[in-house]
Amino acid sequence: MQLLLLAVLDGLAYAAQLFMVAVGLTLVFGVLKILNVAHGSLFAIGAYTASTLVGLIGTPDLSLIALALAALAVGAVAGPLIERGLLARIYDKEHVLQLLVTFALFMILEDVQKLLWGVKPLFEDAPVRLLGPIVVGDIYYTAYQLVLMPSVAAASLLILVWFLRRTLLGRTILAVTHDREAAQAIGIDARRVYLLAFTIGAGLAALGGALAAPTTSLVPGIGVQMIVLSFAVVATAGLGQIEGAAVTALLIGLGRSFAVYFAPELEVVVPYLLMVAVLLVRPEGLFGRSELRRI
Amino acid sequence: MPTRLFALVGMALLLALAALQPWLRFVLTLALATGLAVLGIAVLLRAGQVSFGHALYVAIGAYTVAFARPLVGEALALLALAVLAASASGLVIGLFVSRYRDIFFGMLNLAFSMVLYSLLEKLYWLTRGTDGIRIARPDLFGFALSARDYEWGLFALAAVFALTSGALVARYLLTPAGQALSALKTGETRLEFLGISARRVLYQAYCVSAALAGLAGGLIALATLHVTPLLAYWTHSGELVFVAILGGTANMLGPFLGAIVFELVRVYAAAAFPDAWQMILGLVLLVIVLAAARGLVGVIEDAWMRARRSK
Amino acid sequence: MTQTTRRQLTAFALATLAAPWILPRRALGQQKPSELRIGISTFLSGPASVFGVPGRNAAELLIEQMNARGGIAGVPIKALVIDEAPGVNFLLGECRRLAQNENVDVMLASISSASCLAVAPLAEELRLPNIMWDCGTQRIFEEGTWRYSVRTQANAVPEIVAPLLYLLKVRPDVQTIAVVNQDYAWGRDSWAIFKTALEAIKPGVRIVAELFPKFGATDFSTEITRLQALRPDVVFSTSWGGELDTFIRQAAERRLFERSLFVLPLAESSLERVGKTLPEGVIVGARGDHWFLHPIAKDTEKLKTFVSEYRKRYGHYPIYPTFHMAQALFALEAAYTRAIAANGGVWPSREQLMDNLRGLEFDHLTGRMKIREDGQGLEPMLIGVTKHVPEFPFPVLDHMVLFPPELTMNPIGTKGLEWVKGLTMDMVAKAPAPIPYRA
Amino acid sequence: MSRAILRARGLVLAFGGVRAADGIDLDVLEGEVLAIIGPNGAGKTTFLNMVTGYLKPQAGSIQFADREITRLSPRRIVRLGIARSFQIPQLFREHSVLANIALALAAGGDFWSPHRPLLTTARETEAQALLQRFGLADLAQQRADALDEGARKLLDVAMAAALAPRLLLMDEPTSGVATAQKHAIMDRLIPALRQQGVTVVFVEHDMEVVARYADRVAVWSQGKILAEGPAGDVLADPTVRRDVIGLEGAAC
Repeated sequence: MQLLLLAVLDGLAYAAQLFMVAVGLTLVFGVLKILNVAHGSLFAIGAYTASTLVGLIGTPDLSLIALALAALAVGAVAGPLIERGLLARIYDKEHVLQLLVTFALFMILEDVQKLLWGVKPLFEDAPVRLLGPIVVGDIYYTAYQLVLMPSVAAASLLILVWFLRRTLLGRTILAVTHDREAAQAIGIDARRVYLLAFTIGAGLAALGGALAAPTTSLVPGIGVQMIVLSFAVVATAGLGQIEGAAVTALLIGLGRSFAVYFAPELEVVVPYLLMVAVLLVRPEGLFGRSELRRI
Repeated sequence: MPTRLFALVGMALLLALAALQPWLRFVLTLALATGLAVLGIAVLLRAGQVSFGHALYVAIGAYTVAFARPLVGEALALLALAVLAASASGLVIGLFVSRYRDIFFGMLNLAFSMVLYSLLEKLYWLTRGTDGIRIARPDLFGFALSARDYEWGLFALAAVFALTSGALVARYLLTPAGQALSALKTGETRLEFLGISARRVLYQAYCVSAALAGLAGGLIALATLHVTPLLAYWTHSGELVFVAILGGTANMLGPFLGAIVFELVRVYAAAAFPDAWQMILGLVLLVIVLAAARGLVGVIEDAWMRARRSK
Repeated sequence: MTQTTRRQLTAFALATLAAPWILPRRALGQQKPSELRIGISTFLSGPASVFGVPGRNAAELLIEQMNARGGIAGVPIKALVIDEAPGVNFLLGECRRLAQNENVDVMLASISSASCLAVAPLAEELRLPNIMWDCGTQRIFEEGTWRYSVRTQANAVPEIVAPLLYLLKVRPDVQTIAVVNQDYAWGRDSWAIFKTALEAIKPGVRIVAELFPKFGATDFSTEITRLQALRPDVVFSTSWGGELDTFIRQAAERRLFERSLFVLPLAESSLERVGKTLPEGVIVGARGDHWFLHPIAKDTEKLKTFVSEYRKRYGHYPIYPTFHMAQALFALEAAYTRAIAANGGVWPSREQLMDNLRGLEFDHLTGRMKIREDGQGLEPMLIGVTKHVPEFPFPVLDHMVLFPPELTMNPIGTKGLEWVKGLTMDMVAKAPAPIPYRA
Repeated sequence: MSRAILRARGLVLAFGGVRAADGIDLDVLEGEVLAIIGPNGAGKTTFLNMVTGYLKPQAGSIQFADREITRLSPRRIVRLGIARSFQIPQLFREHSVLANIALALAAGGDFWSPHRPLLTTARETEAQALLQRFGLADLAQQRADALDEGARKLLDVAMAAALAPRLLLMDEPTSGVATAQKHAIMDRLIPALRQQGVTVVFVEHDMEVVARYADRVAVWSQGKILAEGPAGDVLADPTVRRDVIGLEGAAC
């Protein structure tokens, strides 16, 4: 019984982290219809920037703010830069080419990271130490992973859903997600919506990285690990489905931690098996709607 | 553009290169093999479908050679087995993935390749994990060749397979089912209302691509004589798509041209900038996509047309 | 059948056509070259660049120093470094290029065991002397004999047996043990050796958890929760690099070190990075007879200069891959010197070089080691426990034991995994006396 | 009186609260040209979609040439001899006009042949002949995405006709083109199809077009058939004129 509780707690913590990365990717894919392979690089850059900033500030009390600032900065700089500088040039091209542009970007950013931060693992856990441990039964958790990360993830989900459903700006984004041509027909400037959605997506990736930074060593290639998992989340969730991403992240998180407890050999393949199983039953993804094409 | 002439001239050029620079023999053999897998990717791209997991079939082909080598002494037989195993897997997996389109198609392929990758790493007692399996050099054409002759033999084999596969695929693409591939991209509904199963069209192409990737994997295993799970990793699948776009898919030369340029750029970039070769490759890809979306064959085609017009 | 015949013909035609160009460029390099060209393969990208780049740095620094002394027997050294991260296919092409196009005389390959296993046969084919400078798998010299390859450091067997002996010496009453290893060949191999040896020496120790998080994992929370619940006496992990750092940090934050004794055979390479997050009393290894505060070599000019030079240039203390690189280069120098002497002052052929690498005894930064007749290096294993001292912002090693190869390495012709089945408690008793840390 | 080739009985299909088909009974007679008219959202296209198997009715049955086809897949139904065209032409945009027709012709023949190319001489001749009939011969080498809307409409129907169906359903064959062009299109289509001896059902909004080309007319309104009969009679019916055509006029 206690084992079950522990597995759930571990699963939650992991799901929170996965969600933070996948949600941005889902949003970007929903709006721009581009699967951004460089999303993992933005995650990594967010993480590195956060670690550097926490180190620079030096005061542990301010470290949480430093994380948020780093994410904001990376999102605000990299988002528009990439969208305007690169993606805006290829919206009229085939999907394959769009995908490949982000693949190229991913390769470039991998080396940029290495040139900026080197290969030495970077570890800055001031925020984790700041929040201290939490004891469940006789097991020590860190408050950072058990409370802060799931809270931030939940808050991000709620804010995002509120923003998309309740604000005018958010609704324009949703309109473009559902039907780009119809949205443009009623006078929505799709290009601005793209810029906005991509910047939010980049910011979320960076925030995911910034949040993960205090819990893990930053090494070259850290973005690669995150990105394939996020791909699985996007497809399993259903295209552009924010809530779907949350549920999928939760399923993967729980699946993974139960695997570690009861069938360790399966741990790595859990996300993929889950995806195959979901798509077998629901070909449009967990929350995807199978819309009959109008003919 | 006279594709056949270009193919033969290109092959002669490769032969000369391989003769002048012994190390290129191996690199070019790998490039031609990769080109075969990319040819399969190009077939799927006709239907607008991007597989982010075809390294799966490359790895199946390669590991088939590794597993069968203790029992089979002839390289050609090993290749046949590699193609067989990859095709069989394609036949089964294709039944499932041919129902899906676009990102779902891409991601399901990714999922299958990642599952295989994990298995290759996990089933340590069987696969030796990341250490990989060493393959004893087999006979070729029934002869126990010296290392050098074996390299030449494999190079020749890869060249022959490249030429024949290119010709066969070109022919397949001209048949109704082959033509229906790009029809699937532009009008799947229409296809269904003509009484044609779009799924079967894609399934057929998928099996062709799996077989080609298996052949590529077999050749790669025979050339490197060492296989590792990295063959199945998703970045390797991504590379195949990369090469397809680099070379261009309009013409059967594209995949091979792309593969050769990719390998050479990587070699020279890695030699000149060991710390930033990935960035160079990324930049090359960016330039191609932004400036020459039809890939290298597109560039050549344009040049050829211009030359003919100015004549 | 006709198909085959046609292909045969094609192959022969091609081979004949090409013959004039592919004759060996230099049959026997007896003439003293103008420079000694060394190919080095190492990780310059990906997670293993944590080791690869320090290794490359060491090569850069040492070759510069050697060249300042006039190179090897008056021949300056030129290094060509390649990245082994893209995988075996790429590496094999690069090795061919280095050998056939860049005309390197010697290859120093590699970090990954897969790379070493793949390069060794190629070295035979190319007649290219190859020094395996960092890879650990014992399989290389157990499953093949290589004329053109040697290894200038120990292998997985002593690297794992030594920490085990150390553990049983300090905690003979161990009852339960858990493992957290990276899920790839090294993680699996090292655990197999540890487990087999443990069952032989002290049967009845319960293995309560075998956890293999995926290679490159960034989070060990779930594993740590399990370990907290299970409370094993000992937690064993051969993880390295960023993953080991993460594991140590997360375990420390969640007070796992208070519940279990940790045995971390590769943690020497993480000490400076994790700092005093790693508590005292953890058993740490260094994959060999080296550490920048090596108890015997600590005050030698050679080590002191190297450490300070290295630190000045790269900003960190050297870690084991730098020492491994040094061993390879010193071995190469010693072998050339020995071969030239045996050859009456004439520059040796590749085969003579290989002959002189075998059986070679040479000095490196922290001691003296030997290369066995099968090509396997023999070096002692330095194991200690962590201790916090004011002089350094990170833990140092205390109660260091230098396990001699006779105790920890299987003899020629035996397989390590079989050999460890014959280990006994006697081995533990035979361990040399510990050396305390001196400031 | 000729016999019914298609017999629909009691078809019901509702989307949410909207009844797109609310007990449709209709016979299509062999060899006739039947027009379906009615306001937007009356369920006309839904009827075509049910006949071609794209949508399944929740109740009722459809028989084609005395065969039950209600639950069959679109592909099976095509093979039985019902072809259709689309309101928005569904063309293979990257193929030439000729190749579009050739693919349609191949679909009825040796489509899966692994070695025979799509454009054999025989098939090319056949395709050219068909294009001639539909007035597209000059455009044979153009890419489909380079055509103007009128040509697309014609090609769309020609592709359906290439299947040599017994029944051809056309969904608004003249929508989206200028009024002046509507008759030009129909003047091409109807004779070409009559020449082929195919039974035709078409959905249309333009009453002039209906009056000129249809033998019979069925009037749809809110998922029901309001009136059905010879074109002249139905179009003259005052109820129809007020409720349907009047509405049409207001909408235009």
